[in-house]
Amino acid sequence: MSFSRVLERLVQLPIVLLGVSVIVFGMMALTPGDPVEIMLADQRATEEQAASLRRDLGLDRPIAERFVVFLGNAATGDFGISFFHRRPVFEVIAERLPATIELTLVALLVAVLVAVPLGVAAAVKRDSWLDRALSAISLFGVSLPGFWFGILLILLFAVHLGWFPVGGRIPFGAEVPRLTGFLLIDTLAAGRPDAFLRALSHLALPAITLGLPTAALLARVIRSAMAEVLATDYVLFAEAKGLSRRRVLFLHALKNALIPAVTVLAIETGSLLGGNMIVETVFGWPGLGRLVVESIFARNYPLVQAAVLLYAVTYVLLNFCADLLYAALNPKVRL
Amino acid sequence: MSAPLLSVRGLRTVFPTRRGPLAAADGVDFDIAEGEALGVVGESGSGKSVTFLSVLGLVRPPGKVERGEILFGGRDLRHLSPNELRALRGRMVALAMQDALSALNPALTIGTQIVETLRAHAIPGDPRAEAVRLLTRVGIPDAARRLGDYPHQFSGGMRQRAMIAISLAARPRLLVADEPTTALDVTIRAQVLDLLDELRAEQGLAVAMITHDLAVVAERCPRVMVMYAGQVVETGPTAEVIAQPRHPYTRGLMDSLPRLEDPDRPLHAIPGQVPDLATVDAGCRYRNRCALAVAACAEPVALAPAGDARLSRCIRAAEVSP
Amino acid sequence: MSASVAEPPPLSPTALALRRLAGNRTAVAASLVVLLFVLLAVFAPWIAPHDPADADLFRRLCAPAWAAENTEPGYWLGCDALGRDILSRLIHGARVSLSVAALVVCIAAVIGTLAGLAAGYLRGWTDTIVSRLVDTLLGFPYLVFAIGLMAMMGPGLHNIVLALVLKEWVFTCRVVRGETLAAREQDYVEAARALGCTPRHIMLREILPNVLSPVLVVATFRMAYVIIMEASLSFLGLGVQPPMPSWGSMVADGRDFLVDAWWVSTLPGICILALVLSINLASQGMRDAFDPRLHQSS
Amino acid sequence: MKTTRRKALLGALAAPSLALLPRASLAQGAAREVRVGFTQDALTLDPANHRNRETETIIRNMHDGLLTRDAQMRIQPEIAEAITAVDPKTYDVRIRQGIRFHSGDPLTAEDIAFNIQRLVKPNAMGGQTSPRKSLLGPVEDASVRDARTVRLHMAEPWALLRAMLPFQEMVNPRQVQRVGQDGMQTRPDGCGPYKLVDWRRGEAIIMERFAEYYGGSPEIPVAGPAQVDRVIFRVLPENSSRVAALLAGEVDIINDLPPSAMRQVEASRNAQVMKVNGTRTFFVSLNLAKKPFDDVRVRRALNHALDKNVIISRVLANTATPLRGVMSPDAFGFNPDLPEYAHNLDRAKALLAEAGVAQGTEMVIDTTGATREIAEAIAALLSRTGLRVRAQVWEGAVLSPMWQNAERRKDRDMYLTSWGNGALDPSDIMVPTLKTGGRGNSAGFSNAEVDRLLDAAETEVDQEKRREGYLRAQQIVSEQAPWIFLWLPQDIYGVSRRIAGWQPQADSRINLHRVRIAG
Repeated sequence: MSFSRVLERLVQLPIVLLGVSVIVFGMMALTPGDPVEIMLADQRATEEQAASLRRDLGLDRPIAERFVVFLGNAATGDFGISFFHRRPVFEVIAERLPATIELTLVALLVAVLVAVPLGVAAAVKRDSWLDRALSAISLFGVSLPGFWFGILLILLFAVHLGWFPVGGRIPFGAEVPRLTGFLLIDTLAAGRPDAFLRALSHLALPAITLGLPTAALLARVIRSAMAEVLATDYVLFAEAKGLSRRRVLFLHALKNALIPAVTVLAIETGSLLGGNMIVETVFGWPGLGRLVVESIFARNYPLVQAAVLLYAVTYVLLNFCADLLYAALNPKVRL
Repeated sequence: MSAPLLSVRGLRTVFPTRRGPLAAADGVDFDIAEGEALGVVGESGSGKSVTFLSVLGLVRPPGKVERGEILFGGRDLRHLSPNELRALRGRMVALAMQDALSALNPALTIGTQIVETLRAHAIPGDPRAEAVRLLTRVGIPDAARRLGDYPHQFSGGMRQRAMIAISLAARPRLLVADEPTTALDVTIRAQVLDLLDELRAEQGLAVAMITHDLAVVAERCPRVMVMYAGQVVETGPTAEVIAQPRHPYTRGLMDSLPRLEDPDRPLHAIPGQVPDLATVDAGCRYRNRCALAVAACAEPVALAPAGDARLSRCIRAAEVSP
Repeated sequence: MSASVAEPPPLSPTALALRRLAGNRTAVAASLVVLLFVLLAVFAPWIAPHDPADADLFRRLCAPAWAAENTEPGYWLGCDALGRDILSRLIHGARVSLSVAALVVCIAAVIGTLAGLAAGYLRGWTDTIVSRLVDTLLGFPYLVFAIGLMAMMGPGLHNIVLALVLKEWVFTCRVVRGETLAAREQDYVEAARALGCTPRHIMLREILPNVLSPVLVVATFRMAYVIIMEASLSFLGLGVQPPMPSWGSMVADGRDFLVDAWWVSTLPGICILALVLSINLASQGMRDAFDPRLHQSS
Repeated sequence: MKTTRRKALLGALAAPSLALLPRASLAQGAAREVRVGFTQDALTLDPANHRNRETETIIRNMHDGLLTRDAQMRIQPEIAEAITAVDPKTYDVRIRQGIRFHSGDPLTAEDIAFNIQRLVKPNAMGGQTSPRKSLLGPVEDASVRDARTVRLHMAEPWALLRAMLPFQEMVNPRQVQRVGQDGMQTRPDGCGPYKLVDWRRGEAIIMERFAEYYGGSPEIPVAGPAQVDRVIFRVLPENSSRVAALLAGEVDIINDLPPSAMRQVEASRNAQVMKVNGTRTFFVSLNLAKKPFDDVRVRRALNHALDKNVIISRVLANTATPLRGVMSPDAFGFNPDLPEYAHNLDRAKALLAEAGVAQGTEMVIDTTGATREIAEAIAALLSRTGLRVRAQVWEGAVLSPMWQNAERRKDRDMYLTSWGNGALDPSDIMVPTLKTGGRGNSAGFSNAEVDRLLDAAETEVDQEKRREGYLRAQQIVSEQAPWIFLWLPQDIYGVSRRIAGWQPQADSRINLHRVRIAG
């Protein structure tokens, strides 16, 4: 990936961000419904009271001016005040972000732990029953509507079998001081293995629901990449050198097969981060995804704008990382 | 002559296809003596590579070795357990391939790919030092520094040498060289072939030189084996076979090659095509293209002696004109 | 020498692809299932045993026929929270899912193809604008974009179609642009340009036919995704207006009765899964038949 | 699955989850702890900086107010020992002695004056006006008369003062100095029975017992510091999670128990259902400015046509009280003998025919997602008259502003909505929803007589005269039927048998001042 390509990517970031902020600002501005009305919904606020609140939130100024002010502040990292929490948007997002990131990372872990063995096994035993089973499972994974699958898991494993908690992030008797916001880390840092297990049990169902489609896609990518690699000369040569089957498979073959998988994984992380509001809603997960959906309904413009920009930045950066990883793993492509 | 290093009898390797089982190698018999260089000649698809892949036990599923005896150092490789066969590969029988760029793992350094071979066969001594020695021996300058390089950082010739170094790392007794110089340009080709000859002489290494280039065989291999449509059709000392071919196909091969000493001789291509191996019958497989074909050719033809240390699979072997 | 057997008339690539598709048993079976759903959707009013909107609170949450008690004669799959027949609502629900998916995918394919052709062939500033727009839209999380638009325009079928089309055209555009860039270098385009054909002619008459098969493949894969997206939006309450039933909203309605009446949520979910699965199977068959090397788009 | 087996399963369901989590219940036993499964997280912990019922419910356990309400919604003294009227526009509040804030600072008259001013003076709350200002109506200032008395000054007489004071909680002015306006959001210092331990956004708010609590209102029995060590409000917005958490013993009280889950909670051994009349009146507002709703016969026909009892019994599982008018039976001035629009389909059809409304006329009930099921049930029942009625779902942010503006609602038909009456006083609900031009008057109802009666009652000091006025006003409203009168939903709570000393309250407060571990 030549230097000019890196440059082109970096130039692309601000353009995409500008584009995204124009769209989200326009969308919010054109959306009917006035946040102040919602905040004072059925209370006995007087018109004058509503007007003063509107002034406080800067909603009385024309759209164009508000957009310029928004861009100016955003550049300096100030995303304004969240209407409902009456606290800086940045702070509100920072509180909810770890929950979303932790869920996404565990979901990715689930995806990788499922996809790699399945993909490799299916490639090694091409056209065997395992191969056909894998393609069936991966088709299921991609075709399952997330919200329904989540509900099914709750119904089966939480309500009927009681193996897993129904929702939320951490049960009682397992509270730990907040260090990083990532429960799996905080519980360990607090030396509470029981709390760690309880946090893990809370992560299980949502992570499976979120991770399955990615696992399906990944397994298929690994299977086809692995099948391709196994037919290459260098795998034949490696076997001819008398290397053990395990070394041939997991070092020689897998290392090359993972290259396309890693890029898919990087891109999937972006879409997972941006798309887990459904799973968060179903599992009552206090993440950023659910907060964004609630904020759209409550017309909490600053928070929605900030969150969407955050998603856009992560998405572009992750695509960029996908390219970097592709180059790093693949020596033939000089960085 | 002591017992041959490798003796293959009645080898039959089959690949199932929609049109029925395809015998890529059908009833192949040959021997390779200790330290000998045997040329294996034939068009692509004649079964030369499949034969030796069968010897190494590396036939990719769904293909499999259906029948035949593969004796190496007195042991039948087909009765060995997968582990025993694996220990033998690289240690006893090694493979060198046509294009080193595709034969060497792009994601691993040359050093790693040598060291792992040494380790796999527990070769004594410090693997890195041995790796440097091997690379230097095959003529790669400043070998120590090059260990950390990746295959794509080597030139064509250098890469081929590195691959040969890797193949011979565990001091095998038989090297199967599958078209080792075809991908190289002429100047480098001679150097690599010289290298192979030196190593052969030095380590008493037997080489099976698989190629479609008769010139290479004529120059480098004392004995030659000609294959056609999955069968061995003629073997014998190279000079004699070239001078006095005992099989019409070998004769046809000679005619389709330009001669240094007779440059303006007209070249004759062999008419017709190789028969479909899935539907071929028991008779001589060359008869549909053979000028000497007679009714009797429809019967199965065995590989019979045709002169001193010479075999031919043709009932009219003697009548083949020089 | 052996005379060559009289070859059958040469098949056009599409005919050849269709023959390959027919050979793929699973793809054919899947296509039949999709066809079944389409028929259900088209003839819904005549097939559905009851009027999907007919509510009777005395039939609230009655169990499906196979349950032992609390069943209601004539309501084989039971009733929802307002006593409406679930089977009829599922059949009418097919209408919503398929019409949304078909509309979105077709419109998006047309827009995407035209934009892709223009960007790929004309290059220059058209390409930069289209590409930047594509990057921006790809950077925008899909669900937030759809929810934002739905909040802006209000729930309703045509609003959903518009909201999804604004994002879906990107996928076709990306593929078409890639194919056009490749086609542009081909000799037949070079020749056409040499003959003085206008760019419009080259794009529509020369390049378009070669781009159709990947567009078709992308379209079918995206159709499966759009159906899930419409169901998700309905699940969040942004779907079609009552009394029109959508599978997504039916799943959402059943959420509070999971323990007593698990079928209210489960059955529509199964329909979504069945339809999407068969579309995916059919499109995979199509992709292998039409364009084996095309990597399955996102 | 057969229902009988289902019950066995449910019983079984409760058992294993309990068995599976023995450590949890054991842990609870050790530290006396009460947990609430709550539908929403607090938006802020600053009592003056929000307009949100759920936030106030949480804050009420850490901050006391001048007055409070007991489980029967009777107004009781708390920080204020007594409130006496000096004249119709001035009241003296005597402050209880010996009260301390969590930080240890004593509570003084100056603190109370500061709080009142922070609430009612413009820009007095860190440069912004407190959103709760209008909850104190005409109160415009507070001054300190002596060490024990604070005087409240009002722009005009206001009969609702005592009814509205329980909605305000007192903070420690020194804390405002220490942490500033922003700090007050997350670092409260009240004088309530519990003090904050940790607030984990979107998850839980953990409070612990305040040992030096002055004991709260003497009129609410067993005065004294809290009888449990820790109280946790756990955020569980998802109905199924809240119910499962209660059944699994993870939480002791849950609010908003969905009617559909009541049977499940009653069937369980470790929890029971508790209901209390809510304060939120539900009705379908009819657009009086649009044909055919301008004809009173049509409005009465619609009231007769709707069989609201079948909705209450089948959809709401008998958790609502049918209403003939606007007021809650628990409210001041409730008129028990209003005319009843009994369910009578033939009468409805006759009235519609008489008013000339053709069969099959299309009508739309506007609703939000939350009340969609009710709206569709009403539409189905009204359609039995031959009209074609359907529900249309809107977003709350779009719908309520639309129906508050005569111009924007001119082509709408009906609107399923509700109005809260936390003060349980007609002035708190009839003025906004039925007085001409009232903010909640979505029907556009305008009746000179009703306006006169409501205005008179606003300033009338004699409670008996106020009641007479309101009874007459309710009579007129019922006869004019600007709405389809619906019901008053009961607030339904799931309560674990493990705790005692707590009851649900109509104003949806969950005050844990007197809660204890049973047995």
